[in-house]
Amino acid sequence: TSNEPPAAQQSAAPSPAAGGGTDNDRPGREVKIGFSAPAADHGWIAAIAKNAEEAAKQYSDVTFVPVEPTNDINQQISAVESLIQQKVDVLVLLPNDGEQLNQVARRAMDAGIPVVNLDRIFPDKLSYRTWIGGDNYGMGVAAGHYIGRKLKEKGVTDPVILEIQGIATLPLTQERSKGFEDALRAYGYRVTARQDAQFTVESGTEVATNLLQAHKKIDAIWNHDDDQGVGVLAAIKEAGRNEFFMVGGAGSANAMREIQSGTSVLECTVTYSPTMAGSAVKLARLIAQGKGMSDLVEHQVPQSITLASETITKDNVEQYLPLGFES
Amino acid sequence: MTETKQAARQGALARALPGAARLRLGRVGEARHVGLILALALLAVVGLITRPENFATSANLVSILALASTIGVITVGMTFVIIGGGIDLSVGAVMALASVWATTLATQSYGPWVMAMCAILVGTGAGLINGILIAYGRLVPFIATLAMLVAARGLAQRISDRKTQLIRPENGAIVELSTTRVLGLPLLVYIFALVVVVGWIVLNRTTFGRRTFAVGGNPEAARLAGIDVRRHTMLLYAISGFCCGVAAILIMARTTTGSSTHGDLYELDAIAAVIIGGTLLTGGRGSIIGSILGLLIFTVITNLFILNGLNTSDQLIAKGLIIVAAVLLQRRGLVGRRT
Amino acid sequence: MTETKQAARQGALARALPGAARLRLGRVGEARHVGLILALALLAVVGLITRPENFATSANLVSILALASTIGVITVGMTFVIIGGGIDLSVGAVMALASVWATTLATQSYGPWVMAMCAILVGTGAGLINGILIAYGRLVPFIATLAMLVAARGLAQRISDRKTQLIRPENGAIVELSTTRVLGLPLLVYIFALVVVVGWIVLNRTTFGRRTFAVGGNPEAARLAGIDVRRHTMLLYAISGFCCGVAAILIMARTTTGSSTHGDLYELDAIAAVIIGGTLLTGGRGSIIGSILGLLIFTVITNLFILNGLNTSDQLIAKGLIIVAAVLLQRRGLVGRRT
Amino acid sequence: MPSPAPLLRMRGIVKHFPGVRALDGVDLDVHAGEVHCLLGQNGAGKSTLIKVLSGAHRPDAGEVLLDGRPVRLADPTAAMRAGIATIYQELDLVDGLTVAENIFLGHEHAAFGFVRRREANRAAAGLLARLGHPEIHPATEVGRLSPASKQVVSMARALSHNARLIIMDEPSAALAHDEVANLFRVIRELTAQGVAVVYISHRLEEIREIGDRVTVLKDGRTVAVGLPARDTPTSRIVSLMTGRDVEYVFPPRPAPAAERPEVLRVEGLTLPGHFADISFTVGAGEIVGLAGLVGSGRSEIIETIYGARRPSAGRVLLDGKPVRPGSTRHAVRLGMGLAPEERKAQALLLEEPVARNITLAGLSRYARFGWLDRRAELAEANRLAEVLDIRPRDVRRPVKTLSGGNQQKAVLARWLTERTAADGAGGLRLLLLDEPTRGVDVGARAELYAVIRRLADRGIGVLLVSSEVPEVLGLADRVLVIREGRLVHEAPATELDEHRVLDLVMVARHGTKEGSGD
Ligand SMILES: Nc1ncnc2c1ncn2[C@@H]1O[C@H](COP(=O)(O)OP(=O)(O)OP(=O)(O)O)[C@@H](O)[C@H]1O
Ligand SMILES: Nc1ncnc2c1ncn2[C@@H]1O[C@H](COP(=O)(O)OP(=O)(O)OP(=O)(O)O)[C@@H](O)[C@H]1O
Ligand SMILES: [Mg+2]
Ligand SMILES: [Mg+2]
Repeated sequence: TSNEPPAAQQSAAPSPAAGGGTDNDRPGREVKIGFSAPAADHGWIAAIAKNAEEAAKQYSDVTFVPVEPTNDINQQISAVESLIQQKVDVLVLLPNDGEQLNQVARRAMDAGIPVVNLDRIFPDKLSYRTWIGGDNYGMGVAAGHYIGRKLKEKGVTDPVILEIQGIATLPLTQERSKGFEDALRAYGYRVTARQDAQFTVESGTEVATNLLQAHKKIDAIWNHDDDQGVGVLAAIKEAGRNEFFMVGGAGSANAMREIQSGTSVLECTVTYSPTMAGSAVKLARLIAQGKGMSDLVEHQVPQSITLASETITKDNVEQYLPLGFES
Repeated sequence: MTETKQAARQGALARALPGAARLRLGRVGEARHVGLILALALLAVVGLITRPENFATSANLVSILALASTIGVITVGMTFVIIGGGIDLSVGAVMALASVWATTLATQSYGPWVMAMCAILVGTGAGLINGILIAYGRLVPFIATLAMLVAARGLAQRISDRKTQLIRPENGAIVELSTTRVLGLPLLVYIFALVVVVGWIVLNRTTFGRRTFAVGGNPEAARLAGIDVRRHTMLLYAISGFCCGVAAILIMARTTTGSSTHGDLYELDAIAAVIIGGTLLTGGRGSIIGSILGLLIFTVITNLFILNGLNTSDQLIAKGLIIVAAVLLQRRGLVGRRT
Repeated sequence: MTETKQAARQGALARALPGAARLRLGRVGEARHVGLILALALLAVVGLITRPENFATSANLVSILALASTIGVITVGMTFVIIGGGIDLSVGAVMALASVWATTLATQSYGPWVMAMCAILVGTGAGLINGILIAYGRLVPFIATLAMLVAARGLAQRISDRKTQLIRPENGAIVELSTTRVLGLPLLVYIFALVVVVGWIVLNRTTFGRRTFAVGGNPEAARLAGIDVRRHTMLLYAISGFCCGVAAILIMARTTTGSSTHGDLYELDAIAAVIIGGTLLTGGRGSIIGSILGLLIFTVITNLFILNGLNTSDQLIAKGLIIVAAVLLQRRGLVGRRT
Repeated sequence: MPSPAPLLRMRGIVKHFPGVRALDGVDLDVHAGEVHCLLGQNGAGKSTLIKVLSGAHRPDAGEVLLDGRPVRLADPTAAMRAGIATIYQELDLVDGLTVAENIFLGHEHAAFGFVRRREANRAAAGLLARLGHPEIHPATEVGRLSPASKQVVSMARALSHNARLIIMDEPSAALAHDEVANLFRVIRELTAQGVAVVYISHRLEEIREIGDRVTVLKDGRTVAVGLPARDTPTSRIVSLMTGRDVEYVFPPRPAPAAERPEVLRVEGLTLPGHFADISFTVGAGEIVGLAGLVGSGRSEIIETIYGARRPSAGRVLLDGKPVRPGSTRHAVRLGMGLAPEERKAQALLLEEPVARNITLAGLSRYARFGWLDRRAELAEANRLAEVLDIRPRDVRRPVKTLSGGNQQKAVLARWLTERTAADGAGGLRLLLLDEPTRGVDVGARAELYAVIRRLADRGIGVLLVSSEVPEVLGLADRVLVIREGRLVHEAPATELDEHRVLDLVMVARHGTKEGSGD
């Protein structure tokens, strides 16, 4: 696609496509990049942390200062406070909750430390210099379109469509569901039942096991997250069901291999790539060194960058497999 | 006080039944479990009314049992520990660690039997460490097993590099525990049943079980009666660890993976099931049947919610109310005021 | 046995000190806290060695105190409940519920004072329900408060529609508790200190406090002495709920939000702090100072990890080991074998 | 005798427990200024009756009149308000609180809810001094006190209410001879002020010494009201209590065997702070008594022999084999048994049935490869309940529903289980008894003595600690006198009498006062 993601590998290693070969990759002023993200108890988040760290390692002029990842807001606030105290040059923040961390991000900006806001957005534009993240709404739309189109083609009239969300209290989950709903509406369909899991394999198994009992005939399932998808697939296999097809989310290597096999109910996944963390670190470095993005005309890094959510099916999976993260 | 009252009520109940019925009721039907069985029956009625076409199907009942089996196995070990006067917060984490260890590439290269052995060894080993810290290091069980929880999760993350580890196709025998059925039930349900039966026998029919009640009820008296309280305590945690190892095999079978995220908050569910089942948190009293009934109540509640398509928030509120109602129904006053 | 031994050892220690030193050591320095203080000192030394330029800065110390204050307030209430022979698993969820309730649009329209009152009322109310269920409904504390945990989280999600609720600018007075500093310390640290001091006075200098020890240590004796054990028990949970309400105000100040996700797993941290601090999980013995020291140990550990940028897995492993080491250091045998 | 209108009058009190009619229409009259003794066998209902009186139990029927007016004693507070204070049979103190806090628990010295500690400590010190125990410090944590001191605190607590009626449920069970004298002095002071005392004890000689009138309970019924304490013959009281004639005698001693094989040898046993350099032996079939004051270290000595404490020096040999220090399991395997001092804290599983309490120490005897033969277990428990007359006879009841004396019997029964050489372990060789008859009634005592003697006759060695000197002298073959943790005298029981023993242990007390020590 035209939107060829920047990294050639699972990590966000610098590659020619991402402005490699330009002056930007050459060592510049020494910068200290602070990094804080939720605890890596999940494949996607783990990939985020890893991509960030690997991107930082590419540059001799970057000192990478990650702080304790935590799922407790109170502690993440303290962690960011400690980074401010350590006077890092720039911060990359993936907050547990954008609204709750807004205040402390703002404090960093006020202290003259630019904040690169990763993924979960701060409500206050004064709290970040640049936002880079995935398109949650778009992800839901992509999944909705895939399911809607396919069921329309089959001529199904009143389909049973299930949705397995991730953690329900996260805004990103709600956006995904909204996009999904809106896209399905275009086909005259709606979600029959919706349950949330915890982004873990086990919770996926548990919720899917019960859902499969609740619906004896299913037409399609959208599962928000490929990590928990492993568990969902296990439950489906255990129940011996295959009358439906399933769409995944995020784009893990596992999911792509399933799609590639052609025998799985998982036919498709919509991406939400953790490579954004590598990009965020690169942007942070550029910002701290006062550089712009060399492919763009502007001298400064843009204020906001939204990744596109792509639809991976059997037809294009070869191309995406190298980008899939190991969940 | 309250216990005596309850005893009176139970006594009255027992007398009211004709002799034969009393006999036939047997263990499971003991007065102390009647409330739990009632609560379960009530939930079943709700299921039958709200989802007649889904609830009482054999597929759904199998699902419930399969869902219950992982925590169920852990609950058996937890019952031993709690009756023995302790507590084990590390169960979920130890299960995760065992599942991860058993699914590393290195372990997987030796085939399914070695993987299963590995899970059990890791679980038992972690339990043994808990036991040694508590019995010989004199750590409070709450703290020692909390430390184990934290450390085991960390280690599981290290080993798995925070990735979900898939079971390779050549080791599919493990996964078959969940997919192969005998007489309509997946193999893992039989494993669960086996653990329950063996646990029940050990607790109620052996000297070890009897001593467990003594160690939990009055450790000083047990010591002065010539029981090696420390060794016994250590073994109780080893049993709990062993159960976590078995549970790890089951979760591997169900999810086809090993992962450091498995078993999150299992400790709370398992402890809650044990206590709802009538085991005293202070030790010395309890029953495995009660624990399993308690656990089934939890599992059926979740099943009902999802069958009825409740959203999580409402599920949580309803769950809180049902727990209170179930316990009130079961035993106003059985266990007295204190934990 | 072991307790008596420990008592003897403490006695010996006390006698070994010259009179004046003993006096000056006072409560905080009581022999039973010496181990905790040592552990804390050791952690400080580690901090000074590994991060000399960051650890002992006033900004960092303020940060530690600010981080500790939310759970700290909860820990005070938890200490009362545990000394009184109970346990409160619902603290984190009740705090979340109070924060959500206090930040709804409706509540926010009445200004910061009403918001604060609302948080405290909701917290105390939830605590009172716990207390009534336990004292008069005779539910086991573990189960009653677990049910409250589940239900309060669900209710908080319902009220907030699972969204994070921002404090509106006109109610910024609440946020100022965290941003305004007096003598270098944010106001919320003073609130924390106030709760600790009041809690200490109530526990150690009032009849209510002393009776709490009796209710937890020997409820039957307390009843025979004419204490209304049930009412007392109920009040203990109300205190805990009140503390959750105060903690909700603090977390609102720190995060500028009310959210159903606040306070996740605070119950484990609070209980762990209380127990590391030397309070018996079975009730009847304990101290607020100990709990706070226990909490500070946890907070400092986290702080050290943050400063040293350890990765999560290693942090968890290290944390597990440090907990064990700290407790071994503090009191080989103080609390005896049982929880 | 005394004034016409009694201070307290109880009429037709009935109280049921599940499966037991503990009180079945009991009457009791108590006059101001008298010591009214309540007698009855273990389980007769004495404790239950006084719990009704103190508001701890609500009666199913019957009425209570104070000063002729009916009162409802719905809870302990109501009883206290009515001027009734109680010393319960089971210690009802809070270990985590100080002596003063325990004494004033529920009626603290306080202003606006704040405790006035200094005032409370002063008042507590006064009460303790009055009880003859100024050495108990009001600020000490009660958990650190010995059982005897706790008993004193309980008494101080009862005194602190300034009650008109004080109930004492076996207050002397945990006290030694000289302390009982102290207690009596206080009781006399109280009665002189017009306070009435209800006194329960199984020691008939005490009744004779302190009592004015006696009410006897049997199986929850009053069988005799207001007998004069001094003039009623003991035999009559005993036969009222038991319904038969029991001779309060010790079993005959066999002629001292010239050559007894040695069962126990203790050499230079030392536990710093408790006792030092203790050496003695116990022969097969011999009963050896340890006499001494409370606090002289006797309990510690036998606990150390048993492996429950680790000595700093010395060794213990059983049948010539060294006993592993600090391992009760090893001691039991070699054939030792211990009936400890505090039955509730150290011996009983209160929630468990009597049968399981009895068989706890010898479980493997009813098991093969760890598998229990529950029928054999139950049969043995039933047999022992029969032998010791444990009531009610149903061994499946939780032990906590038994009366105090019957609980004590269950503790003893544990070590009387049949052991044969076939056990492999070699059977019981040495029985250590710490206050074995505490709270046991007269009739049962005689049986118990007989049982102990029969054990000895089978070649088992017995080491007996008792604060009742007559018991030591009557039952033991040989007596060892312990004073301040040292063995100071050893003699055949026949060569000693009560005065001589008291002198020997008292010397110690004077000795310390003069600072001479040993
Ligand atoms: N809580 C209870 N539950 C059931 N039965 C009880 C309870 N308390 C006492 N009993 C029974 O009531 C009867 C009377 O007991 P009580 O304690 O009054 O005897 P007692 O005369 O004080 O005996 P002792 O001299 O041994 O102390 C006994 O049979 C006892 O087993
Ligand atoms: N850990 C301790 N701390 C303080 N004092 C103790 C401790 N252990 C025992 N004592 C005291 O030491 C003394 C010895 O008690 P011990 O039980 O040995 O006496 P005894 O001779 O066996 O008397 P009894 O007739 O009660 O059995 C008691 O007065 C007790 O208060
Ligand atoms: Mg009695
Ligand atoms: Mg003693």
